[in-house]
Amino acid sequence: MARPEPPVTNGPVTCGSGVPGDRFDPPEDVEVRVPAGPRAVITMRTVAADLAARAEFTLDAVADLRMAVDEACSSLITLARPDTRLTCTFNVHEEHITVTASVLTTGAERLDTDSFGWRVLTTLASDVRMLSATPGQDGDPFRLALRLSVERLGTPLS
Amino acid sequence: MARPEPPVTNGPVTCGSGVPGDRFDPPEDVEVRVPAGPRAVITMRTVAADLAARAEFTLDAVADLRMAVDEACSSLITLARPDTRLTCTFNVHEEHITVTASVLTTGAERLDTDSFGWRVLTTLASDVRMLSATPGQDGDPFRLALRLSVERLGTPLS
Amino acid sequence: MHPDPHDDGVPEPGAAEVAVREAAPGVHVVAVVGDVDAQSLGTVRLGVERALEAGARAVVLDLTGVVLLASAGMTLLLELTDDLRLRGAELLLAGSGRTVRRPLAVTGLDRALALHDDVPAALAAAAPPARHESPQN
Amino acid sequence: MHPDPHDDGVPEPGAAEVAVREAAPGVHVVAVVGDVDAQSLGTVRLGVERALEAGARAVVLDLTGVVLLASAGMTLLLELTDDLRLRGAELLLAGSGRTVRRPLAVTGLDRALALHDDVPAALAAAAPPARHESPQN
Ligand SMILES: Nc1ncnc2c1ncn2[C@@H]1O[C@H](COP(=O)(O)OP(=O)(O)O)[C@@H](O)[C@H]1O
Ligand SMILES: Nc1ncnc2c1ncn2[C@@H]1O[C@H](COP(=O)(O)OP(=O)(O)O)[C@@H](O)[C@H]1O
Repeated sequence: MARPEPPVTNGPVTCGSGVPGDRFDPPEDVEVRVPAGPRAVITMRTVAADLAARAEFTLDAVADLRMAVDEACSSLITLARPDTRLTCTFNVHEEHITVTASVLTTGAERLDTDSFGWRVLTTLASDVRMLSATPGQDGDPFRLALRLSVERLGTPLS
Repeated sequence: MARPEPPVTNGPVTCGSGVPGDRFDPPEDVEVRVPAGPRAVITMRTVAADLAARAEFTLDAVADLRMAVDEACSSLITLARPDTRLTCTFNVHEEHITVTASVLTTGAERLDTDSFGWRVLTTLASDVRMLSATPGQDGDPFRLALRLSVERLGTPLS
Repeated sequence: MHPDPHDDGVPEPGAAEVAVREAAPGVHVVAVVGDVDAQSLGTVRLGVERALEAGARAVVLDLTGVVLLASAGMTLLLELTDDLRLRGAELLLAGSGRTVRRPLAVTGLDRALALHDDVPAALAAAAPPARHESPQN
Repeated sequence: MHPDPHDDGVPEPGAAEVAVREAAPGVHVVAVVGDVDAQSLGTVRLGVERALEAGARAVVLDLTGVVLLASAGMTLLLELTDDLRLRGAELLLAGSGRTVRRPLAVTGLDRALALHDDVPAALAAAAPPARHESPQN
């Protein structure tokens, strides 16, 4: 067997590379699409929190990520075209999780960066970026995305 | 205000259309894509269980759905082409949740329907179907899908 | 009730459930279970309004059952605090869970709002001899 | 240890953690936390093997911490039961949670396996005077 064998003793012996939470060290990426309505927000923040918990981020980080995803997705869905989807990709890295949330919009919309919601978002997450794509030559509609990261230890309190 | 107002009393008064779990009656559909590896299975069954719990399926149904999704996805990823994704769509209906899981395969693969795993899957879920698509004229590769449903009350014990 | 300017027209049923009870003469507890976010603002407001209509001069908002406190929810807490003060009443918040403490700490709002550990502590702080907010943290 | 024919080569670290302890002379408890599925078969087998190497004639497999029991895991439980019987030992299962009871009930395997409510009950059933499985349900 290739697996190194733990020593045999009469005391407790543990086997296995870890509890379910810590076995997924390498980056993981998950893409989720849901109709761009309020329910979408709950699905997205649940997936985010689950990934963070499984990657053994701190409880503060899990809470911060849930809130950041909630804020980002809640803002985006207000600008989504009817009958389109909210898309989130979650990239789990060693020291942070990056989330990219996007919707199709009816025009060159942007989010209000003077709002309290935006301030909460940028406090909870590091490296928040708004990305927008204008229609391409193939007739793709406008797309507005938010990208944000939350660190493994969560947001330091100021 | 359009909302009907509950009567005022000195006793407990409740407002709101319900706890967080029961506010999503209409069908919901969620699509998730993850690299087709063992971790994918955990993400998929977590999403499934969360949707079922939020739709107030019974605890048995939530457990059955988690297991059925685990069985279906575990089987499919063994046939997936390297560096491709497992895709699941979850459709939440009033009385059941339907899951369609699929992977790209290297050929016209099928799952072994004589296995114990298949028997467990077909016991847990109703209406299990294997669907396969052969390469189209546009060079799409083979795709193998499993569709299954779990009822709101879970699988009756025989 | 006056129309709620914070209902932003999102066509979604309430994300929170609210229960109102009288804990002492003039003191009502409004317990919120679920998410305090843009969708549930109206529900939470309605609960507080019920308490005021029933004669509360102190309202304890029990946030123990809150799953997520979003920015819109935090804004609501500030607004309700101001609203009630203007109307000669008092809003006290109760809840020690991470889902409530964390957003208030991260945004610094814990310095502006009186958050008590639990309902008894909030009720004690609302009692006539000590009718002002006790800044515990 | 003999090579495990049930390791299907999926390149994934173990999905379960297993701890082995001696509860009484010749009686070991193997506690499994996590998923008992295709990925963790080797880990669980290894834990049971440790107990046998250490002289166990009765092994209580504590499934209290099992998150998911997949078909491959149920097959493992059957195989271990047979294995140990052939080797003159005994396997007892302990666990009352839905994550273990439900799959065994749905597949009918609860009629083939002795599942005790908890470790003390399994230990009692393994004690020399009553060294056979007590079919409780
Ligand atoms: N620095 C702050 N501290 C506390 N509350 C704030 C702060 N800034 C804004 N708010 C609250 O947020 C509410 C809305 O602010 P605004 O910037 O318009 O955000 P939004 O557009 O997300 O509602 C205000 O009514 C105020 O009560
Ligand atoms: N009816 C059954 N009851 C209990 N266990 C069974 C049953 N059928 C099969 N098994 C168990 O499942 C194991 C594998 O069976 P198999 O049909 O090859 O499934 P798989 O290919 O999923 O491993 C067998 O070793 C047996 O122990």
